[in-house]
Amino acid sequence: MLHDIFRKIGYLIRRSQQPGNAHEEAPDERKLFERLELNKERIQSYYGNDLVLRACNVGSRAALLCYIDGLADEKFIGDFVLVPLLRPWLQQGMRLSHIKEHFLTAGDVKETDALPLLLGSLSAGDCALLLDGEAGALLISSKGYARRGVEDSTTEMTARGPRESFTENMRTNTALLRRRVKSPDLLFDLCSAGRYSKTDITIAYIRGIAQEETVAEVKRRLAKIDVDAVLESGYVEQYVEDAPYSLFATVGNSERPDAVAARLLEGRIAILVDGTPFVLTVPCFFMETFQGVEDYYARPFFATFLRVLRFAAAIVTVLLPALYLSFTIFHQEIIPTKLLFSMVGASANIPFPELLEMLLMSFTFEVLREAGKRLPRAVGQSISIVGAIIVGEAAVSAGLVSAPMVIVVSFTAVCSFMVPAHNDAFTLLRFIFIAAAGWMGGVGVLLCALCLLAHLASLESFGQPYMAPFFPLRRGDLKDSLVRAPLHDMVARPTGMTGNRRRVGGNK
Amino acid sequence: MTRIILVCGFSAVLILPSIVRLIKRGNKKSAVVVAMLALFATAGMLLYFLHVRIPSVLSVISAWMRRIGLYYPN
Amino acid sequence: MQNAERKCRGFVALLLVGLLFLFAACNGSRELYDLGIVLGIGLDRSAEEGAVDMTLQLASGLQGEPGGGMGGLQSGEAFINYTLPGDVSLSHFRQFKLRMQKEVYLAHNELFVIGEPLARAGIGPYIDFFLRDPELRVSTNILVAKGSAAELLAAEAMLSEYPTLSLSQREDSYPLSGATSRCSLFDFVSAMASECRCATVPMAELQAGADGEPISVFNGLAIFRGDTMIGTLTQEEVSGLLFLTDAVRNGALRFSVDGSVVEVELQRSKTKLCYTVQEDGTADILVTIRSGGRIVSRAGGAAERNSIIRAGETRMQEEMLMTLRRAQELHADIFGFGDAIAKCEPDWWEVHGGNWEANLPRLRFAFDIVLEPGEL
Amino acid sequence: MRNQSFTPRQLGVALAAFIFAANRFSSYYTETLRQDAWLSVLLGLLFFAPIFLLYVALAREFPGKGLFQINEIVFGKGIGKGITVLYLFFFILINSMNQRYVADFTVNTILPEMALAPLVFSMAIVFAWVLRCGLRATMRIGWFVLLFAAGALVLSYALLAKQMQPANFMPAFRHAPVRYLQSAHTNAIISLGDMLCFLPLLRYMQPGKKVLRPVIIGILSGAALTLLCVCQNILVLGVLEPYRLYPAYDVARLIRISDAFSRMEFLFTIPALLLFTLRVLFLFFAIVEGMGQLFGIEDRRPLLLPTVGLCAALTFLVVSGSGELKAFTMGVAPFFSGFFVLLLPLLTLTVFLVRRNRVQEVIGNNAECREEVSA
Repeated sequence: MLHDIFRKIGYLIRRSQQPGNAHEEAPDERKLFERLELNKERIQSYYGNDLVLRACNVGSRAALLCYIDGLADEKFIGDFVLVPLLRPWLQQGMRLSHIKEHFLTAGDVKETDALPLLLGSLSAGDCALLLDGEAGALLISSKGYARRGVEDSTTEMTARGPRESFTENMRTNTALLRRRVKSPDLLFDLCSAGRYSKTDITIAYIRGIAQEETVAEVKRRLAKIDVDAVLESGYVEQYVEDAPYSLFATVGNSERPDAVAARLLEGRIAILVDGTPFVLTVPCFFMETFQGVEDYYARPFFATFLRVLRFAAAIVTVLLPALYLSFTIFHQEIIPTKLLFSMVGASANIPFPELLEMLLMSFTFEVLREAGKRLPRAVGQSISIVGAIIVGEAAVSAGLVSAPMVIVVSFTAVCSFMVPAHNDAFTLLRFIFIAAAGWMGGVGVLLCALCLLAHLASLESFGQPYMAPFFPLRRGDLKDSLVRAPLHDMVARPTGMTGNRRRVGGNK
Repeated sequence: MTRIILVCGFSAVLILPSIVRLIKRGNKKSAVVVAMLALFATAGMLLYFLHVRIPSVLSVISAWMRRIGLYYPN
Repeated sequence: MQNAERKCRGFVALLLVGLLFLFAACNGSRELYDLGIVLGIGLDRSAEEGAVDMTLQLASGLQGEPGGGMGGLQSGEAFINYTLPGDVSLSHFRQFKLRMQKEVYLAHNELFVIGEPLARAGIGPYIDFFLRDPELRVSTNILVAKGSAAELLAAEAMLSEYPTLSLSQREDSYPLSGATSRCSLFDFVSAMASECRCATVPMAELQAGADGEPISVFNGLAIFRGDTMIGTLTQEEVSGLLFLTDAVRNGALRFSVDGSVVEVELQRSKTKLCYTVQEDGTADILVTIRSGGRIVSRAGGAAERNSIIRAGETRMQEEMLMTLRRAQELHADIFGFGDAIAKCEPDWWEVHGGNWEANLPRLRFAFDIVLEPGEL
Repeated sequence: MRNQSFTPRQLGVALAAFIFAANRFSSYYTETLRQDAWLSVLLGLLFFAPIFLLYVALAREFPGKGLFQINEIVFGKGIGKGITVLYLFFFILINSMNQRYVADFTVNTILPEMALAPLVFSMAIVFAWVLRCGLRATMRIGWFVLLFAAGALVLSYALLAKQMQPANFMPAFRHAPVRYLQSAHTNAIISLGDMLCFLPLLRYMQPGKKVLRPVIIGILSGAALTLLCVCQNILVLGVLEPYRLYPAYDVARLIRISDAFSRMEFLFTIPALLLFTLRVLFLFFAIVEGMGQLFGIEDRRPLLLPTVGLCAALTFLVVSGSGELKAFTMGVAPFFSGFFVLLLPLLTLTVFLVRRNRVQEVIGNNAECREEVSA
């Protein structure tokens, strides 16, 4: 008992010593005043030269209309707020509630007497109307800042399927989702994060499909985020994920409304962060990377072929350099005799050992790729491909690198483009496997692969095994993993994601 | 001498941090157990690296089992 | 943050330990250009008493010119034969390393060539070394050279840069055409481990080629009892062995009938042996052969279809009897009859199997040969 | 620990992998019978049946409890911990023998110029990492490792079809009866009996309706795969089989797809090595469980590295060479392991049946600790 008391006192002392937020005021000063002048001074102490204060008279009472220039739609304010208010025949002594019900023609109007709410609305692009002699304000939705239109997706391009991708505006994104899932059970719960950025975050899920415990867990983890600012969904991803020290992201993301809608319908939960087109989806599985959106629009056989191709490309991009290295410096007996002759001839005058040569070439290709990514699209692509060929060719002719090495490293780089989502993890893994192969050849690669398998099998994403349906083996879900069964065979949602698994026919 | 330094250094780098952390957390029993196991492991490795002439574990067990007649003749 | 610091410290420690091991190179890795790739090993009796001249055929023409894309053959000879006397031990191989900066790499060795004199003296210890070496493979072919193994390895190989690869590939493919039988180190050691079986190893010799240069030609088989060569089979006697060991798939059969010389190419030949043992220690072996065939040539005369078939079956029987007689002369069970009987009649074998070589001449053979040639 | 639970089906798969790994490389459990080696696998199963029933009885009497907890319940704290020390000694010893076997195999065949110490250290670090990932992760990847190894075995059957001689099984049943007994005894106690290390882990098994069925299927499929492997050695190597230290490796060296791909043994050895590593890992989980139970430590993560280090040190000291390991396994091990695999569990069950009432009270008192354990 005493211990708890001491602890509480200590907490209060520490809190009082904290510098705290410059704008944080004692609880009783968060209310608006009755006198318009005092309110005006208080509001002017915030923001800066983009704060617009329009004094006017409503009837006989002095009024103040304030908004942020560039965030609010001035034409809307003029037509739907000022015009109804500035009428000579308005009665005397009108109250805010009266104005709200009878005069304002704007859609979303709220009344409040709390200063933080007023400031939050102004920051979001609304405008506020204050009357002299009344300790309150009307918050009128008048957002009108410049926003990017719905364009093609740049990171998840498909040959077939909708072109739309999410935008930076959260409301547009929720609308895009709502147009795909028109069921009223698609719920959007709003919360915010970031002491300064006050970023709006929407948690989207379908009631009756998503599990309540998972939704509660998502909300609990979002509530725990206590940082200055959340500027992109990447921040949220790293704060809510299960294994922050793992190479693999256990939170999915997508820029495509149809992909997110499909995941919502499987029982996942989407996290829309205002200011970024990348929507997070949890729980996330390792297999999601290989499940392209297009697979469900194409016929099953070709879709299966594409999936197997992506899987093979992933294995090649991680293991090929390591296996090539282990075969050339440890297990030369595996190489066919004639090929061995040409490889020995090719590496006869190379000054570096194979391991160093492999590390140099891999590093060079990564530099070229990263450079290509940072440049405008047209230039970027030519840099990475042409650069690779030129550098490779020059290195071979200068006798620095053997030709087989360039072939292996460039083919590996091309394969890594097949699975962009895991590209960062696969790149780091490639270097780890190269070191293991340099250390103990095939046995090193085997032991490294065992560590990777055990790590992947131990990962969880919001209570779901990250490597499902492989580890643990869920045979029912295998039909949408390495193979994509025809749609009419896929009658059940993934195991463990939802209690309501039936996807086709009578829904519970 | 270098082998002794290598083995003891290796054990220290890998195991000492966890012992210190256990003690800090007040988990003294675990710290003692970890230290004891680490000691046995380091001692075993030193016996091997210094090529100390001791009979292997299985040869001791074999000799003892053969003395009491519990074995299959090859 | 304290958790992250600890993890970073741990990761850096692991990285340093890894780099330490990685470049300490105490793990047995070898660069490609350090490899002296051995393609064939020849053993000859050395002038020095008790020593053996070991010849290694190394792939040598692999000096890729600077910046040359995929290397391979450059100008000059594709291989080098290197002969050194020794006792076929690890130290013997190390002698080669002292003379060339490359490391002797045996994993791609395709052929063991044993000189006849050494084969007749016994090659047990060398075979034992070949079995124990982790790089050498039991699927490598064995060949006996009529004369010197070194010369055979040096002979020009038609249409191949490497004599060893040519000899090895010929030894692989000939059994199917009935020219000779194949013997790998595995077969040789299996015969040595068997109580009564004798191994048969193909023999090759040097003959003058079209341009006068010596070329290697397969000719006959060497018979080994245990690790010692005790005799040979001529090229004619080889096809009898192949028939009796069911190793012929499409060999050639040449015979004359009613004044015409007929040549038949056998197709899908299948041999079955059936053993009947007797109380007096002898055994009857029924040889059943079913073979298809295609008449390749008919010179002169107008022999009838049936008489051609009868003559063909008789010719096959004669070839088998010729080989059986030779084997019985040498008391060498090159067909595996003893092993087969030991497996299906173990009780009889325990009684009578003791002196199998002496029992060999008392075996009685019956033949049931059906030749079904296709179009005539 | 949080990440330790597994399902009965995963246990069945783990048992199959565990048994199959024991014979995947060598066949000196079966070397005594040469061409009848396949028979020792079947006799081994027969010989092992009563031991298995003993384990089932123990598991049934103490649902949700591990072997080391059972010891303390049946014998009391003091003697229980003493018996746990005996089991720990046994598990540490066979773990070191298995590690030494893998290391010797790797050094003798795949990496001839690799020193033993760096190899054992590298494997020790990998074992520590996988142990840290938890028993649940290892159980989850069990089916993949088993399928990988079984697939490689079936593929090697297809590729070696031409080199297989059915006559190599003859002459059959020509050995002295004591040889059949020895082989069955060896096979039952060592390749099957080592599954005793799963008994301590039963406390983490999720209670399910069907437990016995997947376990029996797992054991039978492990034995079936072992039978396939032993038959392949006989069919291909024939008379040479008894003379080779690693017959399965020599069989893989004879695989020849074409002239270009005639040295593929390394690719066929990788699945077998992965399988054997899994076997060593399950032994490690039992050891760490025993250490935790012995010293009363619930969070076992700090114990991982020193335990792995201790087993690595013992790996150097347990034998002086692979020849001695083979001689011990064929001659003495059936009796030595028999004491731990058969006699100690039998003693535990007997004492329990004798003192059944006294022990029921102990179980009643500890009922609340059972909820805490399974939470």
